[in-house]
Amino acid sequence: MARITAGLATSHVPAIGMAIDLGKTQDAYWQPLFAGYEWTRSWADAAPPDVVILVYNDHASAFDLTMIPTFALGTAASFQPCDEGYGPRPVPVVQGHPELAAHLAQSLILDEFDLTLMNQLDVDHGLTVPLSLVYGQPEAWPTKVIPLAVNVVQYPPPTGNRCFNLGKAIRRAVASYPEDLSVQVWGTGGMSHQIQGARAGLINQEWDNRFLDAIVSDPAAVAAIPHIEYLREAGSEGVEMVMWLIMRGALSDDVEALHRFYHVPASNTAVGHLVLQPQP
Amino acid sequence: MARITAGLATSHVPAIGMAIDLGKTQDAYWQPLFAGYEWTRSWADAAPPDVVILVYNDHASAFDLTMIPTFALGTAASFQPCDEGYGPRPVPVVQGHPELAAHLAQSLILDEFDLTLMNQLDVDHGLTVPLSLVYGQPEAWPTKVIPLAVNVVQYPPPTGNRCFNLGKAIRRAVASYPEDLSVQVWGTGGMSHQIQGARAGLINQEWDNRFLDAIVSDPAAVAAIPHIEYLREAGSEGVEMVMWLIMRGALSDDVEALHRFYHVPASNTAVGHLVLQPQP
Amino acid sequence: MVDNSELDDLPGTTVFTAERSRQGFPLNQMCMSLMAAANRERFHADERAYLDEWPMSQEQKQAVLDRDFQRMLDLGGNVYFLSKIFASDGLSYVQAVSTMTGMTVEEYQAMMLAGGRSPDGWRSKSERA
Amino acid sequence: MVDNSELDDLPGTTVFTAERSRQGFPLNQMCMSLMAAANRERFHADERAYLDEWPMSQEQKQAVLDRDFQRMLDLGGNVYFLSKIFASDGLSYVQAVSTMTGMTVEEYQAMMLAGGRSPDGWRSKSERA
Ligand SMILES: [Fe+3]
Ligand SMILES: [Fe+3]
Repeated sequence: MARITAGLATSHVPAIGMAIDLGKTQDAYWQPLFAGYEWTRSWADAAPPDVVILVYNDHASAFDLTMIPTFALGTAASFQPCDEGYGPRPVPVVQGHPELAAHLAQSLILDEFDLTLMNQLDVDHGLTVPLSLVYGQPEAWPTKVIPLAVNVVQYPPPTGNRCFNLGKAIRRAVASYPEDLSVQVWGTGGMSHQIQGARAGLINQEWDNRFLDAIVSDPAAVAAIPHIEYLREAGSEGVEMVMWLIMRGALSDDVEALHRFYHVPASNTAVGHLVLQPQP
Repeated sequence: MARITAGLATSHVPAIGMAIDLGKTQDAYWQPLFAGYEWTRSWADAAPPDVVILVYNDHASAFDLTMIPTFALGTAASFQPCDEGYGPRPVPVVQGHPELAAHLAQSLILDEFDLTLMNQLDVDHGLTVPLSLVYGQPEAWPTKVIPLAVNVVQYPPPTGNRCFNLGKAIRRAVASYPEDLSVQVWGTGGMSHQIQGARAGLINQEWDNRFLDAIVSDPAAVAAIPHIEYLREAGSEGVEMVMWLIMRGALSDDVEALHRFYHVPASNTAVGHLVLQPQP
Repeated sequence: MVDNSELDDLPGTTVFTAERSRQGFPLNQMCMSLMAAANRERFHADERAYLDEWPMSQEQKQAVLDRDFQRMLDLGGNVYFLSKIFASDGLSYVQAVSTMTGMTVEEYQAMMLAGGRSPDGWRSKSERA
Repeated sequence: MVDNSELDDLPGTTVFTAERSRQGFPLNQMCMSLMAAANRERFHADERAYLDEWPMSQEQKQAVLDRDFQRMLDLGGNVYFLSKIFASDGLSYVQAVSTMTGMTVEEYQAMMLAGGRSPDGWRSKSERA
């Protein structure tokens, strides 16, 4: 039977991808950030899972405003890195797991989540920057990936509670897949940032750190945070942290935080990162 | 305050649209079918609502298989009839109600329905055939229309229960819209039909008529019907009847059937039709 | 996997699951392309060459060339998409669908006018056998 | 309407609602078109002519010509889409975003390096006033 072996949360700032792609990770500006992922790099290389369900959002790359799906699941065999306007990132093609994805699609829709299914999908920095942070610059990604794209660009995104419940449904669906697969769920985006208007540049270290505490120890309380609190406290783009709740919902109630890191700034953004292990 | 003043259910067989467009409604084959809509034509002309929320499915017209949304709501100001391959149907452009649609979008997503929002959408016979059946061939449609496209082509469609609950959420959302609008909800598709495989041509009059009874008097029982029963009893394409439950959920528990009609066949399909009035 | 044994037990019926949708994706997208008149012309001028532009399997291409709609369903085709092929051949749903039933068009039409195919005997493979 | 008064009370922030998405649809779709190098070239060769190809309002077109990003937000633009404009001008997010804050790029960068803008005083319009 398939099982969820870990959860991981991380920011997915595009400038981080550029720093990796341009070989700037040891520059003074970037070095402290990448140092915070070194533990994770070793942990990840030691035992990559069979599949990562990678929760992210597209940023006007593959999706325009013709169709705006709340939850879009990638069921294809592979996913090309997007050309975000100046050529795709120099990273490997992302290999999917279409059989598990079809199982998730069917299970989750019958469990009354109103998914949009994607037989074709290009993936932007929201998905590839986390892979680069965790796995560096390999010839091929060491794990298969099922993309789960969440609308957090157009208001309203799904509620935190809905995301938490989707995570729980993913847990049930994975547990009912007969093949013996190790599956991780990654939640990406955030932490506090705002990249528009007179309030641009907002960072709320106190709120972010309370969020990092609570998502580990009291996720139900995090699931109850209304959108307006994210917008007010963590900035208009900080609301994308609802995606971390999908990851958290997919884990057992009790988790151990194997690793935690927080750093300000990467470009306009506060970077947060967690590695969580479910406890029996 | 906006209020839901009626519900309507009807099949949306493409050949019915062709019969109307080619002036064949009085042909021997078609006359009995159109006779069954005469009561509705008078009722509808007497008092068109301000807005119809029209639940339908696309049939490989506007949507291909790249993205398959479970529920897609049209938020645009207008919707062009699709070119389904041989030129669009000669019917008026469908005018939307973007303000109410934006209100529904926001209300329903916050109510934890995972909509896909459509800022642009061409509408196929699934939406225009019901308008033609009810309003004939006017210069302009007498009512605004908010399209709600449901995936019933790729298995699994949403469950009947999910559709019923979406209808209830639509009812709440409409009731919270401050402008004084009369709104109807139409559920379309069905009844029994199968247009593929050795079992093609399946029609189940007994099952269809039980469905017509129960959707009026015991909708919760209808909402509990599993997909396999639709597929087995009403044919592989008959499963689209789950869409009627969205209409039914949007009405009060108690309704009066003002009109009921059933006819076999239109092309490969059993035609069913209801006009329902909510009771206080 | 999700237990789809009930779906598989329906006789003469191919349920279009997410898994089939992925397998049939290039076939069905090719069908969609036939909505444009220019593509229909190119298709009918040289079907094999047109199909070779798509990442379809050889079996999928052969089934299209043979107009074997049941085989197309088995290979991930969906009837609403396949309709673009038979519409471009000038066939109606009734005409094309009847080819999957082992009946002549006339027999199929007569069955429909008489009230359609009864579900009796068609509810499960065991009931059918 | 849905009560969005709390959203409207956020100072210096334009929440991209479904209503704004519809108003900004042609503006944002125009922005998407700038992902293609050929379109960027045509845009920079004659911005007015390029914008006239889109069903944008005059105000939207003028805001683009003026590179007035706050005005574009007010007219339904979303920053992820507007980024296609400033990226085609060779500007980074930090450079373009700082123009909306009334700070120089250097001041904005210094603020970010010092830990970013504190939320204190920026939680509501009344708190700000
Ligand atoms: Fe993001
Ligand atoms: Fe239909």
